[in-house]
Amino acid sequence: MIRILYFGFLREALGRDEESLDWAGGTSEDLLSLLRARGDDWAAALAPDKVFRVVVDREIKRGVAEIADGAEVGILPPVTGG
Amino acid sequence: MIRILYFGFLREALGRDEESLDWAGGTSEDLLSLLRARGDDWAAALAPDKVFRVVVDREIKRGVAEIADGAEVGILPPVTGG
Amino acid sequence: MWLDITVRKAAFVSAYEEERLLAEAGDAGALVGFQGRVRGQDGELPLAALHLEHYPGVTEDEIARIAHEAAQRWPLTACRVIHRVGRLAVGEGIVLVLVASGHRAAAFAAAEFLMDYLKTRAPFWKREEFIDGSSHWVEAKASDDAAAGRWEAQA
Amino acid sequence: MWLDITVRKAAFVSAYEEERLLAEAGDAGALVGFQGRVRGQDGELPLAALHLEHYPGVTEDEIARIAHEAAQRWPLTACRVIHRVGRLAVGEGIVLVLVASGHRAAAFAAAEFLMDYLKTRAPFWKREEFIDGSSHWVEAKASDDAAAGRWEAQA
Repeated sequence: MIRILYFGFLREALGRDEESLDWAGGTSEDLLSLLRARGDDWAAALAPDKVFRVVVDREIKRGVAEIADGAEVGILPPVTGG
Repeated sequence: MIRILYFGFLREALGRDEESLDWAGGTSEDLLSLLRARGDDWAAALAPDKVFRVVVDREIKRGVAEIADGAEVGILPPVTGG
Repeated sequence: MWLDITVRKAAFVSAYEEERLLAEAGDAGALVGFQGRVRGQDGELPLAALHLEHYPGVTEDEIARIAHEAAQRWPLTACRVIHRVGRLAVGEGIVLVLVASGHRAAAFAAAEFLMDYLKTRAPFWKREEFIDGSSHWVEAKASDDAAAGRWEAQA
Repeated sequence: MWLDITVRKAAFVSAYEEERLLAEAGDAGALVGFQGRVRGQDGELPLAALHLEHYPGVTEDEIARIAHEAAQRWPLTACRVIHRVGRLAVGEGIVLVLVASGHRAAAFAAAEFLMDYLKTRAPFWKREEFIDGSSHWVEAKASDDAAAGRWEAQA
């Protein structure tokens, strides 16, 4: 089981702040593919140019990251500053 | 008659803040030559690299400036900021 | 380097932060401060407020990482960053950056470096609320990416 | 652009000046402030104080000329300069520059431009008083001339 957090416009586009998900292990790309396969809305909201970074256990990852069972995964849309 | 004001190290090197001087007309270079001719101390203190700018009637001059009778002339050593 | 980073809803009082910083800044000759405020006429429609959100914990860590990077590039003695989140009405302060250093060039460069990063890389998301009641999420600006890119080119 | 320039002996209170400036700055999104302070260990001997003098009237006019030049280069909405003279002990503020603009890059550039000029071209002369009681007039620094020269190369 992993916990996924959504930020910015993703919260509205996906209709949720967070969710829990059964997880057999894999990478951040595996997770994004799995989520995009939920339907056109998900594929559009999580298109590659809409995902800036993935955060695993509070650490911002550059590129593809391993996600262990039990992890907290934040999905960050492009940041827009203050 | 013109009034001459000295600033920074010039006040100490020349032993005065200001003075009045009879003036028949001429340029800032004429005035500096006249002052330098007062002696070695004056020539050293007012050497070309020790005079940053001449101010005539409160206007900073770049290069040689005309000095009319009755003018206030400030002689500025190189500035050293705040 | 003394460093303090806060992300919060509450407003900041720059005079208070400046006093705290100067008490920690040692023999610093230069203090540079930046304050960002919500503008009413930044875009096409008159703005009523900004809504900012962040990733609690992660955002503070990112800002600290950036501040330590600044301290490696320039000899800083103290640095204070406050970034606000939540609903911020037009005219309110959004961000305060204070940097103390021995010399002015280092203090200016570090403050601008921090601001470029805060505007382009730190995990903040911004929704604009207009005076007609409508609102939308701001999209990332290419010009801000270019500003932050300057620093990478120099690294 | 709202502009206010003061050369005086009295200390400045940056919070007060900031409030005044913001009241005049309109819809400015960016405020950059610089404060210079007397350093105790800037040179080889520990310093007790600086003694600054200026050319009353002429110095203020020069600073105003420079501020108007900054306003031609960058879209500024307000600018405040206070430069102190007289005996300034270690730790005391020497100069305060506040610049408000719509965007941060303009505010940073203008504040740095003003400081480079104040340090290199404005009619101020500085005598250093050391803790052993000795004192001497500071000579012009080449590095400050180079800093101000940057701006002329861009003009």
